[in-house]
Amino acid sequence: MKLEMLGICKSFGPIQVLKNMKLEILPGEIHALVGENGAGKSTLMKIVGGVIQKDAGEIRINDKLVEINKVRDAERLGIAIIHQELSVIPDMTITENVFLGNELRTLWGLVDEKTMNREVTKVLGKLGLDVNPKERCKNLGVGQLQLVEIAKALIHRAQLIVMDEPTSALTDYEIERLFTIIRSLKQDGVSFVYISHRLEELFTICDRLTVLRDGEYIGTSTIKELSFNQVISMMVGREIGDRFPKKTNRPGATILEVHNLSSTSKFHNISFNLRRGEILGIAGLMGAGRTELVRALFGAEPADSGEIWLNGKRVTIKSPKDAMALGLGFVTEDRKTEGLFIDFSLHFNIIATNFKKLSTYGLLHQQRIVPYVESLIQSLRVKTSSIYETAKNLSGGNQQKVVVAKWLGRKPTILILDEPTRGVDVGAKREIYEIMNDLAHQGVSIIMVSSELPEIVGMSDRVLVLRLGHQAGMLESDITQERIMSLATGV
Amino acid sequence: GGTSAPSKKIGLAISTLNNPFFVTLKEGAEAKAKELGYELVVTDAQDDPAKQAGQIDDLIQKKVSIILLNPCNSDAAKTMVEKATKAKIPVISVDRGVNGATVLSHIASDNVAGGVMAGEELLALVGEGAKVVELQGIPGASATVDRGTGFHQAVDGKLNVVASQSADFNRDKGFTVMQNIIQANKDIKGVFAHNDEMALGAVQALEAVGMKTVVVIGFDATDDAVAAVKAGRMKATVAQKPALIGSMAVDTAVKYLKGETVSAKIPVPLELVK
Amino acid sequence: MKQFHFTIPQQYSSLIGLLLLGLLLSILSPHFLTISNLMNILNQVSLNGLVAVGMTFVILSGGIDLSVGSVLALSGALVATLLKSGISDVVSIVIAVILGSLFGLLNGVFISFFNLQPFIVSMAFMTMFRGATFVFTQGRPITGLGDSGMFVAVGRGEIVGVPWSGIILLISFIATAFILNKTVYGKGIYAIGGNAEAARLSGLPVKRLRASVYAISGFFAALASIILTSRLDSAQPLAGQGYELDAIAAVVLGGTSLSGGRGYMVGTIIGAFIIGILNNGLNLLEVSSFYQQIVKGAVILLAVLLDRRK
Amino acid sequence: MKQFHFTIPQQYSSLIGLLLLGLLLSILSPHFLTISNLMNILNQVSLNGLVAVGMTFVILSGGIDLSVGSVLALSGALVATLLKSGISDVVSIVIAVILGSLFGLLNGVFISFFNLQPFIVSMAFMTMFRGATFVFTQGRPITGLGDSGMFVAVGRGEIVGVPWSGIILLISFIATAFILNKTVYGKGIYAIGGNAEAARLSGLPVKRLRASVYAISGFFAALASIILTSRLDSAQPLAGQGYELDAIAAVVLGGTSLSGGRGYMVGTIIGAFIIGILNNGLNLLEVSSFYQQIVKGAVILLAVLLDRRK
Ligand SMILES: Nc1ncnc2c1ncn2[C@@H]1O[C@H](COP(=O)(O)OP(=O)(O)OP(=O)(O)O)[C@@H](O)[C@H]1O
Ligand SMILES: Nc1ncnc2c1ncn2[C@@H]1O[C@H](COP(=O)(O)OP(=O)(O)OP(=O)(O)O)[C@@H](O)[C@H]1O
Ligand SMILES: [Mg+2]
Ligand SMILES: [Mg+2]
Repeated sequence: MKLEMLGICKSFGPIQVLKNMKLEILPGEIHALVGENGAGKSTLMKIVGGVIQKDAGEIRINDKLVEINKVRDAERLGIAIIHQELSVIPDMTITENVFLGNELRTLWGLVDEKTMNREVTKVLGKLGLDVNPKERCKNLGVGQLQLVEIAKALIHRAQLIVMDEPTSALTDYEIERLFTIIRSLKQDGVSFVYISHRLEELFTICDRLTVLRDGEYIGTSTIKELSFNQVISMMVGREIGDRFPKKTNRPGATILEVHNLSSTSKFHNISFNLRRGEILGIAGLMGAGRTELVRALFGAEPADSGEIWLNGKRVTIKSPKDAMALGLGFVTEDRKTEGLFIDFSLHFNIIATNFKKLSTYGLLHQQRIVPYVESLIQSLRVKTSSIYETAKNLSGGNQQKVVVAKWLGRKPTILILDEPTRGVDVGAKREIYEIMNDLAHQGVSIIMVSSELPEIVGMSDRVLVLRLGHQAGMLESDITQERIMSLATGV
Repeated sequence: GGTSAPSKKIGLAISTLNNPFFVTLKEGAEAKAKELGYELVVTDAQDDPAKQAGQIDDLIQKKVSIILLNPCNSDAAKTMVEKATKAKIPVISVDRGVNGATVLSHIASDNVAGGVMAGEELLALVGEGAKVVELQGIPGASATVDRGTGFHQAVDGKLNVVASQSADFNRDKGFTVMQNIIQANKDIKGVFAHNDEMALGAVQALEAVGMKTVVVIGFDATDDAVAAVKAGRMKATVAQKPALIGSMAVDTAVKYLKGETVSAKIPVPLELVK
Repeated sequence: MKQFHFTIPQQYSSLIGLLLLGLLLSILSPHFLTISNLMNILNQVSLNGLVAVGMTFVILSGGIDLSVGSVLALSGALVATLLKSGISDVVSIVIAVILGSLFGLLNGVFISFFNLQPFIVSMAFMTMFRGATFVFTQGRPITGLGDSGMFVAVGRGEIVGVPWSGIILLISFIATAFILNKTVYGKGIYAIGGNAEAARLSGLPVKRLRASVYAISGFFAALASIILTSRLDSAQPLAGQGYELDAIAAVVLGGTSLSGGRGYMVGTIIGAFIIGILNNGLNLLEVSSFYQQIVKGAVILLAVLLDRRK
Repeated sequence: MKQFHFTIPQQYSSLIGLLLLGLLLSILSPHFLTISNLMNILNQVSLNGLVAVGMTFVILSGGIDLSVGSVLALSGALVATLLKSGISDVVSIVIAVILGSLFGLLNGVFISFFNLQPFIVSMAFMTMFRGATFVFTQGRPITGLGDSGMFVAVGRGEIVGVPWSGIILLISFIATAFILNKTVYGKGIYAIGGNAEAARLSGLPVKRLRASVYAISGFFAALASIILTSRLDSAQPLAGQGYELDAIAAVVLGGTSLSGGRGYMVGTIIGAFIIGILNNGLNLLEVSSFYQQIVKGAVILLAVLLDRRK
């Protein structure tokens, strides 16, 4: 399918998000759409998908002018979208979610569960997800949900598939399978718009690329003609230097020891230690139990057995409150459901972890709060019109920064980060890395779970690798993607 | 159960025990039953005829020997009586009649007549042409309809009823509604409330603004109201003698069970407490 | 097939509550476990059961409908008036049920298309429909509805000892359970209750779906009104007061979540029977009516405690 | 400072509704806009207003409390009994208010620590507390409470023409608005209503916060019961029936969302006045009680329509 968008404008209230934007997608092409957080990529794609309406401009499909006013219109035109924010229905099964709104029916007009389950099993198999299609989505991890969303787009046999950050919670293994599928669909003439902040991916899979900055069209080019750094400078309008800043931290004495921590069916006998000022990476394939492990450390879910020692003393952590009292902080994997009060202001979100320090006798200090919030917002360069903006209205990457900000303000001695740069653009990623390095330099210990191997390799002092809930190994030096992958997959 | 001697159980299906009037009626019946050595099974329909229909079914299941029915609604009770009769259980209607079906006996004092009595008393006390207020019960409830009908029979064309508003048989609402009516009608001479609860609420509201000369007449002669009449805060209340109704109902039932004949209609005299 | 494998364990707990209650009453009262009393219970449950069946759709969609009792009263007054005016019973019933659905739909239109909170909209309509019933009936019951066969049967008739009203309940239950599980429409209701935004992104007609459940709720309230009007052989202006709470209680006792998207019709029927058996049992056991409320509240609390799951 | 800048426009719309209603009534009735009637309204609003203040905490936290009316009745019966037994008025009031808060807390404990649905738990307690009141009072009003100064003043006294009850309402309103906006506790309530999981992961004591709002709601229900008992000089077993709906309506009319996390105390007070003025106006205009309900429902619907925002 050929798609052209011309002169697209869109404002939210007084803020113009898209300014005379254009985009051209050729049949059977995989087209990358890149830009900083908040540049307007998702907004542009929501217009294609009929989720929101453009203020001005035109859309042509196969050289014919079309109007897309609602989601159904887009579907009828053969467009499917994988949205950046997960949008599954937690209480429904995978099959029900995948076929929602397009259920297969029997001759009697009834929902044909059997055939649907079979179809879904097939698609999930191709994507490398081995779960029962009758499983309810609330029981899946973020990575698995992302695969469900992908399955949803694939099942429609669409002619244009928009993937808005499809891989932000996936590991290389699933990504490779996804790319295989994309390539084979491409052979059949299906076009793709591919949005990702993992720039390596673009060079692997995409044919051409369009860059967008502050809602404006910057340029389109064949990807082979560009270098990594050229793409970055088109995006951010300046050079940003190395992807990973120089590390200056010097790990000190051991501060945290974990002995044989176990949680039935999630992880087993995990033991490691963490030193002062150290960045410990935790790697593994999707569903390896990384998230569950760090949640247990933070008291978000109880572990069944094992010991945690802090500064040479045995501690029990039964709740996040306990963990926080011991100086821990935790940036959760899923910002929308666990990290943010999505309907509240940035202001509220950022102070929510730190009420004690910002109050006396339970009374909040308004004068102290505003500078506190503003300094955090500035130091993380969150793009927002005001500190009273609703979190929901921020772009994904900026939301992620808000979650980091709410923990940084507490000045934790141990900071746990679960996929800290999910959906964050290259520039902002570097900023987050710099903050991590600064913190480590100041003696804060960091545990970072990440599915992005370059990030693990580039940032960690040591790497703990999990496989199927077991400790596959601890890499102390000579950390490479290959060594991590071989531990993670067991081959 | 089975075929042994007829049980000494009497069913009493009350319309609502959320009203002290029926609580007193029930207590009168209970005292009498105890005295005569019978067991009384009481149900409370909370003014919902559908619920009462179910409770009658439950009483039939329990094989009570006779049912004293105080219907939530005279019309809705017809099918219940038919069902009990089919199960060979006689029904005596208490306080409210049953329309469209024959009962063994009807024991009551007449709400319409009570309304007339209150209306005539009010007319006598405030004089023809005076402005008065009517505080109505829950819209659609049978006591509201009947007492209102009687009252209007007595006063229409003779008194100037400046406001007829509902206060749901409730003291709290009687107070507020009266308060609001006073705002627009400072020159009223009398109030008739469809029950004593509302009358007492109205008395509170009137006293609060110093309108102590307004004549208030209630209905039911509850303990509170009788005390208020004695203290001069209310002028009168229509006494239906609920305890007497209850005890006469049980008495009649026992007579019938012992094989005596009972008359089809046993009026309980009304009395104006003033 | 396999799906039942998944749904039954979730219903298990409320079913256990029901069976425990039944067992207890069988021991405590010799009158409880008799065919005639069971039919009696079936007959009594039918009203709340029908209203709760409609309410289940509303609650699954993430809404609530407080207007059911008033819709019931107004439809009852209408069917009574139609019958009295000499229109045939079948036609009267059909008209009343259609009008009842339309009354329900009014809620739906305001809730869905003007995007208002279901609680307050249905509360406003509860008040308005009750007022309309008063005006329409002049506050008096409508009686003398005649003896036309179909109408009498609905509320008072039996087939081989089973009350018609119970049969209507069972048919309604099977039909709606089927709709919720096996049709696209049913999936749509679960979807909008589970995550309305996700449903919209999947292209479902969210607004229309949301409005429709209130029409269904109105439909079942009107159906109940026919049974009630027939059973009492009169239409009462105060009919159905408080029915919304009983219906919601039945739905919730059945394990359906008031936040929408989660629950089953089976549960609702179990819930309605828990409430019905409880009322019946308290009467059979001759619990004094002041204490009945305490016991009733405690049993409901116990039932949800039993049904508790993470 | 800046924060108020943001909150006022959101309240704007319900305030407009209130003003429109006031304007309309001023035109329609010469008795409406008089000092004595305004004080009268203040006096009448105080009961629903107080209950609604407590309900606002519950609803902001994402819950609902149907038991308030029964808590009110039970606390009223208690204070009356204490007074009759010769205990001093201040002590009686304090004990009744503490007990009322504990009754409320019972809801909270089951909802929070056993993780049950607020609707059904508070409905069970509504039934139980009402039953307890009936048992306690034997279904009869408790009267003859004597003339002890403080107790009489609460419901019947005035200060320079302003009823004490109104003053209590205004103090409660200011104090709670302050708590919600300016204290850690208040922010915690918003947080658990907005996203309980995020609140837990931010280290807030979610369970304790959730339980506490029901104690607050019980506290205000008990406070209202003191005023009511004093005003009627008697405690009624049926007191407070249906108050939960009026209180919820006030909160929702004030723009607070029933799904929690979004709303303001100012709105609740505006909502309570809309309802109070409406009742007052309908009486002043002598609208027939059949039509009153239609008008009342329509005005509530209109008010939420006015208040609608995307
Ligand atoms: N509903 C909304 N209301 C107000 N502003 C909005 C809304 N949705 C998006 N925005 C703003 O529009 C801008 C573009 O957002 P968009 O989500 O399209 O960015 P993006 O390019 O997808 O960023 P990211 O890489 O972080 O996903 C952002 O500044 C965002 O704050
Ligand atoms: N709420 C849940 N209920 C049941 N199983 C769960 C739940 N959450 C996660 N799991 C399962 O536990 C296992 C470990 O999941 P976890 O989220 O810890 O993995 P991970 O390594 O962090 O991977 P990712 O977050 O990328 O999915 C997975 O198999 C996942 O499906
Ligand atoms: Mg985006
Ligand atoms: Mg994870």
